[in-house]
Amino acid sequence: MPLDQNSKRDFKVIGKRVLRPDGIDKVTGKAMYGADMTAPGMLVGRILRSPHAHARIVSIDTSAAEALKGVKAIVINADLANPEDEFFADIRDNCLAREKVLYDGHAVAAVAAVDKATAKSALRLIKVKYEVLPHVTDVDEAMKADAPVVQEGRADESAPAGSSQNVTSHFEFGHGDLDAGFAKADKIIERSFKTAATHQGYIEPHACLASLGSDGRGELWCCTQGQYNVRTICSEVCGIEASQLRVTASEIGGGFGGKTTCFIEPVALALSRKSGKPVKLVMTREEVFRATGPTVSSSTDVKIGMTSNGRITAAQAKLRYQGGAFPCGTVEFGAQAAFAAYDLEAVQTLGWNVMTNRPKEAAYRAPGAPMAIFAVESVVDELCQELGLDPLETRLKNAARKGTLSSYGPTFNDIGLVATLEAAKAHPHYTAPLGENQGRGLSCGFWFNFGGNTCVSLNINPDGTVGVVEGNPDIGGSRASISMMAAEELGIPYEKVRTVITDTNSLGFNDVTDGSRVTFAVGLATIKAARAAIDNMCERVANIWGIDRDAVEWVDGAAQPAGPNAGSHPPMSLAEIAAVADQTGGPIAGHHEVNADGAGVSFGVHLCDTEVDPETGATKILRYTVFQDAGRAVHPDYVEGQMQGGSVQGIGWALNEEYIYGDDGRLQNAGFLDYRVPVASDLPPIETVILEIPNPGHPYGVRGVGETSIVPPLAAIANAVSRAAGVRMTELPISPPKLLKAMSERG
Amino acid sequence: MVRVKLWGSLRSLVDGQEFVEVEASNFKQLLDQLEQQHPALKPQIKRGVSFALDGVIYRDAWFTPISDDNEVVLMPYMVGG
Amino acid sequence: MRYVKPENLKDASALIGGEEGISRILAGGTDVLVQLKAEMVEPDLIVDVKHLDGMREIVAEDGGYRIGAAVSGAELGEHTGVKALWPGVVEAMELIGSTQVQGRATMVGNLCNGSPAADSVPAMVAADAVARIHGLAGERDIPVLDIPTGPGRTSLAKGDIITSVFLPARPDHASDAYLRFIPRTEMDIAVASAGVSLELDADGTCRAARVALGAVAPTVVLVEAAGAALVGTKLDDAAIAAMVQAAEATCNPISDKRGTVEYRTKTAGVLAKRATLIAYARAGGQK
Amino acid sequence: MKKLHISTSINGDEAQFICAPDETLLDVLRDHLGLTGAKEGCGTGDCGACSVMLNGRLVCSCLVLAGETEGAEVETIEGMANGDDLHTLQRVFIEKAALQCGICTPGILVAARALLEKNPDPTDTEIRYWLAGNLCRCTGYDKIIKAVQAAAAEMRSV
Repeated sequence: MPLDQNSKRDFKVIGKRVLRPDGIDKVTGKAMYGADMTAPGMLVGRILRSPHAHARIVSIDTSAAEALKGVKAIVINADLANPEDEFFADIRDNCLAREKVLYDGHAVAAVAAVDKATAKSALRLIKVKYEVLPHVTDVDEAMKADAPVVQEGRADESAPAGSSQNVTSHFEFGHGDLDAGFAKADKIIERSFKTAATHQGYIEPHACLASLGSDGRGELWCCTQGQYNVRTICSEVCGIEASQLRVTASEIGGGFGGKTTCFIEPVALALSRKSGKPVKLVMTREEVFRATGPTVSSSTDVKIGMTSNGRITAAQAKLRYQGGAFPCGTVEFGAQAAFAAYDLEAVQTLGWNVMTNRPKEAAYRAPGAPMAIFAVESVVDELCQELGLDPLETRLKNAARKGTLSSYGPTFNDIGLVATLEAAKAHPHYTAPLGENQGRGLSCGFWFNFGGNTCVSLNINPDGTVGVVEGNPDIGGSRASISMMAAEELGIPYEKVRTVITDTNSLGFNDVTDGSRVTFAVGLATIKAARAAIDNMCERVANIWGIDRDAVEWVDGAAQPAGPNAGSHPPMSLAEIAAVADQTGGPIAGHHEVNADGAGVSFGVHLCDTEVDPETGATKILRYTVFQDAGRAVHPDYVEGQMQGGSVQGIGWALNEEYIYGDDGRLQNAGFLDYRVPVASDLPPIETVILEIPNPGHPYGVRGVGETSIVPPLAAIANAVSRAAGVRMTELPISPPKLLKAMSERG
Repeated sequence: MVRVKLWGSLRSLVDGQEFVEVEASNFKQLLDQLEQQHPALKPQIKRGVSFALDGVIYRDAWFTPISDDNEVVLMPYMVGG
Repeated sequence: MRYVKPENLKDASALIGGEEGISRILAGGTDVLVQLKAEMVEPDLIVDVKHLDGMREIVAEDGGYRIGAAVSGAELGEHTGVKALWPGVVEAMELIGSTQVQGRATMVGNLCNGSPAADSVPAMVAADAVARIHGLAGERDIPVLDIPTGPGRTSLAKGDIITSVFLPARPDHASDAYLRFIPRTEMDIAVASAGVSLELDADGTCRAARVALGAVAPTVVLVEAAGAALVGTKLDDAAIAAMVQAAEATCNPISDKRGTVEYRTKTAGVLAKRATLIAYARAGGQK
Repeated sequence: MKKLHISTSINGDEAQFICAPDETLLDVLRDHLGLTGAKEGCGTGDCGACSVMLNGRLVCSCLVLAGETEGAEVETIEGMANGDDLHTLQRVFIEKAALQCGICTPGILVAARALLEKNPDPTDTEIRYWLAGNLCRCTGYDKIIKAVQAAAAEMRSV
């Protein structure tokens, strides 16, 4: 759906900082999250998890646990269905291990009991006999031909012959003659990088309340980024029909991609079916870290050649991502995104997806891109240092723009990178003075964004108010932005619209709240639904006035005669039309169903100042500024919020967050104490500059903003620290021991 | 004939060609033709592909019209977080 | 598990002394409840002592202060007298956990938890603090330094309850300081730490010095050689360097998820130096 | 496990409950009393989502045994507004978009109120350190700090 011709119109609602409709519920504790629901006769579910990184399950003896008073059901993998599709079979085998446990924390069995204490006791009575197998957790180790094999026979046809079976797929992108390009360079830098696995770190652990009868009818309440996706997965994994399983999304306490799949919902349903009672299953924080989706860890080689005046002549990246114990599809996005910000004659990216004995990777904000762009932007920065070039000017000189053949294949149309770089250049932050032990870092970032399947129903109520029904959980204020777009289109006050997020049986299928898609795609469908309702109302007014439909137009929330030939009629407002709906054909509604495309790619630029303590290796973030193209900022507060939140997640990734495994393959820091997400006192204000370069694929020009902001911080910080410390940091996180060691080796 | 650009690792499946030409007026026909003319591409197409039409990325959309004037690039199936 | 609030200390000691299973004393609970949640320990008996006489009081005594075992970090931080006399001890206690944890956590709990990384302990050791213990055989006083014996272990006997910690009087021109290193600015366990207490002559010459280090050995350690390196000096660079060298030489840390041997050793020296300079300035020393 | 019978005051109202000795105040609030505003983000005092006031002190309710609250005064997020009249902090948090997903919000509001009662005019740094035990993963804290400042200014002016 293209940009409206009159997209430069004066918006009445769009761009305002209105109050979010779910605000009061969320500041008073009334809002209901995953773990806040109860049901009469509810049982408590708990999951038994593997203490081994890799082991064959020889036997599971549940008899003693079953005999314990108060235990109502125990389930293992065999209690789940057999989906044909590997995608669903993998989720099943991640929810409850099949023949082998594949990582520390892998679920083995689950119990439902009358209370927490009984469930806990029952877990101890389940006897699992394991045959411990060799394990591997490092991506480079896992690729070696003699590495322990996590799962056999999972590689697809792209996996290179002769490599370990842990390498499940291989990708290559790019164009041009690399050798010729490098030959033209005055300076070539080639470096290797590593990034640790990080967790999305949502504050709300996974939680659900499941009720499933022996007749296959079920009700499921859970915190998820997509209730329809949960329904699809649970239907497949539990062997029930989609229509019979109603999934209601609770308020969601953060997701960031990590709640786009299922870890416990099929297990709770299976327990409920077996016990005949509702079962509530809530993960502990330790379980969240051990068994839900972290992002990939990566190992990357980047080689870039540059002329002495700063033009990149050739660029290559080799990316190796481990996505845990199942095949993942992430490296291809890193490989496509790596050089997206550059206009390159010769570029090649190679990527390998690898299995290890770690939890199954889940999406995390721009999945695959941050680690690739970290490596690329680090080498670009080092080239600028070596050649004495300004890093911002150099990026401008090489920036992708309209007409650039992108590194991932297509030719770019309208993109906002140059404008974003220019905004950074013009900002006082870029030229502010720096002190001793301080450094400034810069990085570009990129994400694709997408639209996806979306349904919206819009009902004109008899009193002239409007109800919007949509199916995407509100993670960061989307109820407000959707109501705003409905109000804008209908020409009525924002307060007259109420948007609700409904269950799977009350609206058609919606893709997950991910891919930065909701404001874009649900907004687009809302506008379309509103236009359908307007069309319907205009038609009714035409009948009332006895003129042609074409002679009626919608202006400022009312139908009015279009042009002098339509006759003289006082405008009829939405409320007036609604009041006579009964007499003019019955209830008025508009709806729209679409698989939205045209989301438009997104670029951002981050500037960061850091100070390092030369005696301890500690890094302090002094100043941080985010520049990002939002297309059109529907609700600027929540656009800024996305930019700030993503930045801080990236800051955590750069400095402290990491999955730490022992030699035994067990996770050593499965808690917020030692998995160190940034706390308030770690951070400066996060300044934001929103650019608005309208997206040609949306009537108002909206562009997704949720994901891009996590991409640049890794390199922005690494570049700032490397400049402050006088030594190039190539491994994340740049924890103090690592930095101190690097500084002492620098001499 | 629509010229379809393939990403690097697919090229080895079609004798090293960067571009393949198929007779198609929409994305569905394009996929069908690709599968028919280049069966080696079938597994990847089954796993899912997106395509970029003049720079705009489409995830599914069989009936998106395509002509030989368009730049058509096959891409892995798009995901998000 | 039983939860008991005994009426007096004698009953409390008897309860714990007589328990055949695992027992835990509950003051602030910020360690005990974490262990319960993690299922690291499943006590048969929890004895709450917060309500017992004197447990929540800070009392001036012989020019120093007696701090009850259930006095929280927040309460200690609000006590201007203790803060003026032993600012290093108070700042060490206040570094533990969040504001929320400060509302509950106690110095004695921090000590009894037996962690080599306990923040308040190096400061108490530098202050030469003395713990008062109520045991089955009555009351006795033991230097804080002698309480920890290894990670998670103490010299306390079954039935022993620490009821208070005594921070002694100090002469003019004396002060203390505590620093720790953590990767974030809050909410972490010390990777290395140093508590330093100094007494100066009127001219700024160091008369006595105690330097204690945390997280660099199985217990908090008092580095006598480090203190000795400062005595008789005005903390010139050579004295500081000698002190740092002595501190580093004492370090015998482990490498784990929080830090390496090398890093902990280096950082302990840096912190000892910085804490010494802070204590010196607080004591009125001019550099 | 023999259960305990506890009488306490919650948000000014008398409350009695029966709990197991190993249950926390958070367990009782959420599971027995239907007060689900306090959230369990970690259960180990590392996230602050379960913050409540206990006898006038800010604490993590996950680190308090329910049995300890006999005779205590507990204040939770549910008691922060006066009827339909939001506390200034609550209103300003909505106005300044200081929440995204909202899971950390109850804990942050309880903690922020405790700060402003102690220090009506805090610096940004003081707010950031006071709230360091309240993890927020959505906002990057920026709008939270600004909202606390705005609310504090408004509260000082009345």
